[in-house]
Amino acid sequence: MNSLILLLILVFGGALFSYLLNKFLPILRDGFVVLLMLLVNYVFFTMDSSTQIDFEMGGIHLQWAFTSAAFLFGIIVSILGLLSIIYSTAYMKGKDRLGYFYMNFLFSIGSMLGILMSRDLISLFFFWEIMTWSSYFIVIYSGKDVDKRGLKYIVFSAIGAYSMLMAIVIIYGFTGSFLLTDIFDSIFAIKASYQLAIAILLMIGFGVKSALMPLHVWAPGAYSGSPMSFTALFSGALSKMGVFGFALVLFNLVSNQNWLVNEVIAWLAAITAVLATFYAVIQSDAKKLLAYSSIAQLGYIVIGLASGTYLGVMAGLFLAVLHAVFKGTLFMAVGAVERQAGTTDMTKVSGLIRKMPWTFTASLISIIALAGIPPLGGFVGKWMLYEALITSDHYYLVIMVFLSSTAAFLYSYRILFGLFLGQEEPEFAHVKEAPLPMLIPMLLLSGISVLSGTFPGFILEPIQDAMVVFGFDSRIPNIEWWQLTVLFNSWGDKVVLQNVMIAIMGVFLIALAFITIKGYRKQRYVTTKDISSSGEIIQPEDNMTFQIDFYKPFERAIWPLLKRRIDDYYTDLGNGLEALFDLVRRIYNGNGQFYAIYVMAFLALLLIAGTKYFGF
Amino acid sequence: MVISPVQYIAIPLMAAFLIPLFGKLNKDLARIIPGLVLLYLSYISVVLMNQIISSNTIIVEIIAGWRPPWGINLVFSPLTGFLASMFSMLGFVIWMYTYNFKPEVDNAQKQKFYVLFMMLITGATGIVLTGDIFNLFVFLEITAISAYSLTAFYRERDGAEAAFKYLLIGSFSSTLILLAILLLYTQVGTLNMAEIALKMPGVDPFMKGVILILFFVGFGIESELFPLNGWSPDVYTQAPGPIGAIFAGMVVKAGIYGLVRVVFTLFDVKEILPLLVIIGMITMAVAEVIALRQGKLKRMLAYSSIGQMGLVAVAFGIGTHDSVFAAIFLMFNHAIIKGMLFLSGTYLVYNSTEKTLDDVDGIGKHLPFTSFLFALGALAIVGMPPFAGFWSKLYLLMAAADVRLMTVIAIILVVSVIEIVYYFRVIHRIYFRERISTIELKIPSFNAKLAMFILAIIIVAVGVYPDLISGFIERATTDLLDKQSYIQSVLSVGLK
Amino acid sequence: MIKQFFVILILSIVGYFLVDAFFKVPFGEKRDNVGNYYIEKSPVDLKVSNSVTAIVVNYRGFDTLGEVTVLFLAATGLGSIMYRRKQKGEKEVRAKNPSSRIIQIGSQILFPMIILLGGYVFIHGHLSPGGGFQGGAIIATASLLMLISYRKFKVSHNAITWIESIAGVVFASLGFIGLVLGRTFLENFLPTGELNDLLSGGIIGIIYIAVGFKVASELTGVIDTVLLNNRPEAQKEN
Amino acid sequence: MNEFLTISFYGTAIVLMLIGLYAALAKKNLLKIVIGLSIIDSGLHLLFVAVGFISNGTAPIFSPEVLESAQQMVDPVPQALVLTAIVIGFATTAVALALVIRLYKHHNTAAIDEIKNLKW
Repeated sequence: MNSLILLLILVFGGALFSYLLNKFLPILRDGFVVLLMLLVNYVFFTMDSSTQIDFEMGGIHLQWAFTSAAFLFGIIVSILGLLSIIYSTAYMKGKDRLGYFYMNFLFSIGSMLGILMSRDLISLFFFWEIMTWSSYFIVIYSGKDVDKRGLKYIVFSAIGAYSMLMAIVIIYGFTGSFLLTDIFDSIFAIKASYQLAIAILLMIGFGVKSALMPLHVWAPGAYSGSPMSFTALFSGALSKMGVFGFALVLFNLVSNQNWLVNEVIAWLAAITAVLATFYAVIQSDAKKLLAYSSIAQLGYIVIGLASGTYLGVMAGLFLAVLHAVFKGTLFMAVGAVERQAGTTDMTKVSGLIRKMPWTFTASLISIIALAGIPPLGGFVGKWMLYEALITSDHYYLVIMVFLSSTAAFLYSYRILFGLFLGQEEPEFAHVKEAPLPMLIPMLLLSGISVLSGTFPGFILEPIQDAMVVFGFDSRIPNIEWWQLTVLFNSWGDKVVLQNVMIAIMGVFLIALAFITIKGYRKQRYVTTKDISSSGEIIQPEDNMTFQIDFYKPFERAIWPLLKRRIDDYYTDLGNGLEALFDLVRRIYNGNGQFYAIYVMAFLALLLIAGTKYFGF
Repeated sequence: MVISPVQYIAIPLMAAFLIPLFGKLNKDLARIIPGLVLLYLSYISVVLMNQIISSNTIIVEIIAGWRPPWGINLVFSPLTGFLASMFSMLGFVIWMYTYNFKPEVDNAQKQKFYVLFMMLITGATGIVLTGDIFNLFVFLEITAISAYSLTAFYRERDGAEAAFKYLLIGSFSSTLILLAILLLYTQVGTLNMAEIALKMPGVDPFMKGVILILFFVGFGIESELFPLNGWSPDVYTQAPGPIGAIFAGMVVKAGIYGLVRVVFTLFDVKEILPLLVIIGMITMAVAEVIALRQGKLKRMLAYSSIGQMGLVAVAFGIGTHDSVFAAIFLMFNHAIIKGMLFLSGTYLVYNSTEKTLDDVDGIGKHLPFTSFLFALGALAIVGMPPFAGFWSKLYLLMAAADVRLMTVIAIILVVSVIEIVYYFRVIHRIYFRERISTIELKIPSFNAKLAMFILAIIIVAVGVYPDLISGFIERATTDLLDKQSYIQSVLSVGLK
Repeated sequence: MIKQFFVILILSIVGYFLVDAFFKVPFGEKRDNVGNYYIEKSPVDLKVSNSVTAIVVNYRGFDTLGEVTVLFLAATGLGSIMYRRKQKGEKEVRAKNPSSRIIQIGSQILFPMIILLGGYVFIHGHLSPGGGFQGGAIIATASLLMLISYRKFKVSHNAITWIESIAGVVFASLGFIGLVLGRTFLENFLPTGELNDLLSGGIIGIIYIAVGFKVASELTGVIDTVLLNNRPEAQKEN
Repeated sequence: MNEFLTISFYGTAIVLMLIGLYAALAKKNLLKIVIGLSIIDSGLHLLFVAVGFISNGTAPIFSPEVLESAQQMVDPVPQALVLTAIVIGFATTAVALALVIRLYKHHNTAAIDEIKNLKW
C-alpha cells in the first residue's frame, strides 16, 4: 500500500471512526485520537520522499507526491497537528459534541496533507474545499454570534475557492492539463493578459486563506471564535496553505515580465502587517489581539515571499515555520488562561504569574520570539527579512516592516503584562496551573522556538531543499547544521559577532535565572484593591486593573487610520445587493395571469428576434 | 414474456386501471402496487441497460406491428434508457419514502394519490422513451394532468391556487406544442421523430424558425426557463413533499429532454444554442438571487432547483461534446441531490403550515439523521468536493473553458457563491440555533430514512468515484449528438 | 388598462406570425404524407372501412391508450380535488329543484333511445363515422339528462369504478396478448374478416367497445362528482 | 376561390384562438379564463381539421357506395390527432373547473388577481 494513500486513509478513516467512537465508547476517544496522530506523524516522517501515485479519476489524470517544499509545510502540519490534538484532549474536556469536533479537526488535518501532496490542480482544489468546510464546521462549533462569524468565513472562503477554480479552469482551457509539471512549463505560452488574470485569481484564492488586507475580514472572528486548540492549528498551519499556494504561484506561474504582481502583493502584505498590528494594539481581548497579530505575521511572510530574492524567500519560509511555532504556543497559552481563569479579557484578569508559572514561561518565550528579540528565532527571521528587503532595495517596504515590528512590541508587551504580570485580582485567587496535557505541547513548542533561535540550521536545512522546488537552486554549500545561523555564521558575511553573541546569550540566561529564583519567593503579593486611594472606599466590584485603557494615547494617535474599517464597506455592499435582489423578487407577483402574459410576451419577443436569429 | 421497453408504460397503465378494483378488496393493496411495479421497472432497466451496453446497439420497439413512419415506436438508446432507468429507480426510492408518508389521509384519497403518483412517473418515462412527436405530447399531458391534481392534493394548503396557475401555463405549453406539431406535419408529412429529422433539411427556413420557436417556448415552460417558470415555485411549495422530489427529479428532466431532443435531433438549426445559453444564464441568475431572499424553506428549494435547471440549459446550450456530457451529469446529480433535499426538507417542516425558515431553527438536535442528510445534500448541491455536485460543475466549467466562454464561467461561479450563502444560512439555523418554535416534530418512519439514506449513499459514492456513472453518461452523450445513427437505426427496424 | 393594451399588442404579433406561417400552407392541396398510406392500407390490411378508426385504434393505438389514461387521470384527479369526507345523514341530492312533469316523462322516454344510439355508435366504430369516444360521450349525455331531471337519480360510483377498470384492463390486456404471442404490443392478432362486416378489423372493434364503455362511465362519473359537490349546502360548510 | 377558402378556414381558426388567448390573458374572472382556454382549444381543433382537408374530398370511410365512386379522400391523420386533442382539452377543462370551484369555495372570489397567497 502506497504510503500516501495510507496517510490519507489513516486520517480520514480515523476521523470518521473517532466520530463513531465518540458515539459508542467516549472514554477511548482521546487516547485513540492522540494515537492516530502519532501514527500519522510516524508514517509521514518515515516515508521516503520519492513515493508518487498517478491515477485516473472522473477522466482527469491526478498525481500525488510529496515534493520537498510540501515536506517542509508537512512538518508544520503534522507536528502542530499532533501537539494541538494532545492539547485539545485536555482543553475540550467536558464540552459536548466532541465526536463532531474531532472528526472535523482530523478532516482539516487530512485535507491539509492532501493539499500539500497534490501535484495537480484538481486534487489541490478537491482538498482545499474539504479543508474549507471542515474548518468552517469548527469555526461555528460554539461561542456567541456564530451566524455572523461563520457566514463571513464561508463567504470569503467561497469567493477565494471559486476564483481559484476559475483560474484552474482557464489554465485547463489553455494548456489542456491539470498536472503542475505540465502547467509550469507551458504557462508562459499563454497570452500575457490571461496569464495576469490567472495570477490574480489564484492570488485572491490564496490571499483569502492567508488573510491579506482586503480579504482578511473573516480572520479575526474565525481565529478568536473557534476553540483555542483548533485556532492554534488554524493560524499555525491552515493559513500556511495560503502561503504554500503563494509560493507555488509566485515563482512558477508569474513570468518575470509582469513583476508588478510581486510588487503589488508585497505592498498589500506590508499594509496588512501595519494595519493589523495597529488593530492588535488597541484590542482588549487577548484572543482578538492574537488574531490580529497572526494576520500581521502572515503579512511579513508574504512580504518575504513576494520580495523574490533567495534570502527573502528563505526569510519568508523561516518565518512561516516560526510563526506556526510561537503563535501555536501563544494561542495554547491563552486557551489555558481561558480554561482556568474563565476569561481572556485583559481588563478583567491579571497577575496570573504566580498561579500559572509554566504557562507564563511558555508565553514569555514565544512573545520574545514573536517580537524578534535576539536570542530567539524571531530575530533570525526578521533579520533575514530586513537583509533581503535592503539588498533588493525595497526601501519603503523596509520602513513599513520596521514600523509594524516595533509596534509589535507594544501588543506583545500588552498581552504578557495584561494576563500574567501586575497585581492579582482577588476573584482569580482560585486559579490553578493548566493540566499537564496542556503544558507539554506549550513547553515543547517554546523549546523549539528557543532552539531555532540559537541553531536555526535545523530548520533552514529543509527550507533549502524546499526552495529548490520553487526554482531557487543556489544552495549554500556544505556547512554544519549548527553553523547555519546568523549568529555563528561563516556564511552570511554581514554579521561576524560570534563570540559577542555567545556572551550576550550567557548573560541573558543567567539574568533570567537569577531574577526568577531570587525574586520568586520574596515577593509580597498585592491585590489590585490594596492601594492607597486617598480615603475613597474601593467597592469590591469596581475594576482597578490599570489595563483598561492601556494604550489610549496610541489609539487616539492612529484613530484616523482605523476609523472606517473595511468591514463596513462589505456590509454596505451586502445590504445594497440584498435590496437589489428584493426588487428581482417582485417579478413573481403571484398573479397567474401575469405569468401567462410573460409566456406570451416571451413568445412574441422570440418570434420578432427570430428574424435576426434564424434568418427568416 | 420477453422484457421490452414497452413494459415501462404498459405495466403501470394496467396497474393504474387495477388499483381502484384492488382498493375495494383490501385497503393497503393500493399502496403496495406502485412499489411492485416500480421495482419491476427498475429490474427491467438493469436488464435492458445491460443489453444495450454489451451489444452496443439501440433497442427500437415498434407498437401494434407497424413500422416507424406509420406506427409508433419506442427507442431505448443509451440516453433514453439512462433517463428511463433513472426515473424508475428514483421513483422506487421515492415510493419507499411515501409508503406511510401521511397516514391521516383517508383511504379513498390515498388510493387516488398512488394512481396519480405512478402515472406521473410513467408519463415522464413515456416522454423520454417515445419516438413519435405526438405520442410525446400525449405523455406530456399525462404528466401534466397528474401534476395538476397532485399539486392540489392537500386541502388545507393553497394547492388549488398553485395548480390553477400551473394549469393555465401548462395548457399554453400544450397549445404551443400542438401548434408546432401541426405545422411540422404540414411541412414533413410525418409524426415519427426519425423521419422528421430526415426530412427537416427540406423545410423552408421561415417555417423551420416558427416551428422551432413554438417548440422552444412549449418545452421551455416544462423545463422552467426564466420567463416561463412562474408556476414552478408555487407548485413545488404546495405539492406534497415526495411529489416535489418527483417534479425536481423527473418531470422537469423530461421537459428539458423534450427541448434537447427537438433542438439536437429534430432540427439542424444551430443558431438556437446561443439563445439557450443566454436564457439559461438569466434563469440561473434570477432564480438563485431570489432564492437568497426566500423566507420559506420549500420555496427556497424550488428556486434553487430552477437555478440548477438554468445551469443544465447553459450546459446544453454550449453544445460541445464535453458540455453535453456535463449537462447530462448535472441532470443526474440534480435529480438525486434535489430529490434528497426535498425528501429530507419535508420532514424538517412537516407540521408547520407556513414552512418558514424559523421552524427549522435548532432542529439538528431533535431530528439528527434527517438534518444531517439535509446538510449533506446542501453541501452536495453547492458542489463541495467529496460529493457528486463537484464533478458535474467542474466538467461544465472545463467545457466552457474549452470554448473560451469566460463570462459564462464567471457568472456560474458568482452564482455558486450566492448558493453557498443561502444553503449555509439554513445549515446554520439547523445546527447552531436554539429551538424556540413549538411545532411538534414528526420522526420519519424507517422506510423514509432508508430512502433518504440510499440517495445519500449514491451522492457520496458518485462524489468519491465519479467513474461509476460517467461511463453511462459518455454513451448517452454520443447517442444524443450522433443524429445519423438515431435516424438510421429507427428507420431500418423491422426491414427484414 | 395598460394590461389590456399590452395583451392586444402581444396577440397581434403572435397572430401575425401564425397567419403568416399558416398561409404558407396551401389549403385543400394533396400533400404526400403518411395519411395516403393509411387510406390505401387500412381497408386492405385491416379490413376496416373507417380509416380514422384504424389509425386511432391500431396504427397509433399507443396514443389512444395514453388518451384513455389521460381521461382516467382526469376523473381520478377530479375526484381527489373535489373530495369531501362523507358526513353522516347527508342527503345526496343532485338537482336543486325538481323539474316539471313533462321533462320527467320526456327524459324517461329519451334515456333508453340515447343509450341505444350511443351503443350503436361505438359498436360500429370501425364501420361508420364515430367510435368509442363519441359513443361514450352520447351515453354520458343520457345520464346527464337523468341527473338533471330527477332529484333522486343516483349514479352508483361503485358501478362506475367497476366498468371503468374492467374496460381499461380489457384494453391493456388486449395489448399484452399481442406481446405474449411474441409479436408487438397491441398487435392485431385476431383475423380481420371482410370489409364493412361487423366483425371485421380484428381487435379494433373490441378495443373501441371497451373504450366506449370506459369513456361513458368516466364522463358520467365526472359529471356526477361536479354536480354532487356543487350543491349550495356543500359550498357552505367547506 | 382557393385564396378565399384559405383565408376563411385558417383565418377563422386563428382568430378563434386569438379571442381565446385574449380572454385567458385579459379577463379577471376565473371562469372566463377557463372558457378562454377552451376557445383556444376549439380554434386549435378547427385548425387541425382544416389542415387535413383536401378540396372536394370525402371523409376517409370506405362505405360500399364510396368504394365505386373512387372519390378523393381527406387526409385521416389530423382527424385522428384531433380526436385525442379534443379529449385532452376536455380533461384539462374538467380539472380546471374543479380547481375553480375549490378556489371559489376557499377564497370566495373569482377574480384571479385577488388569489395571490403564493407570491415572491
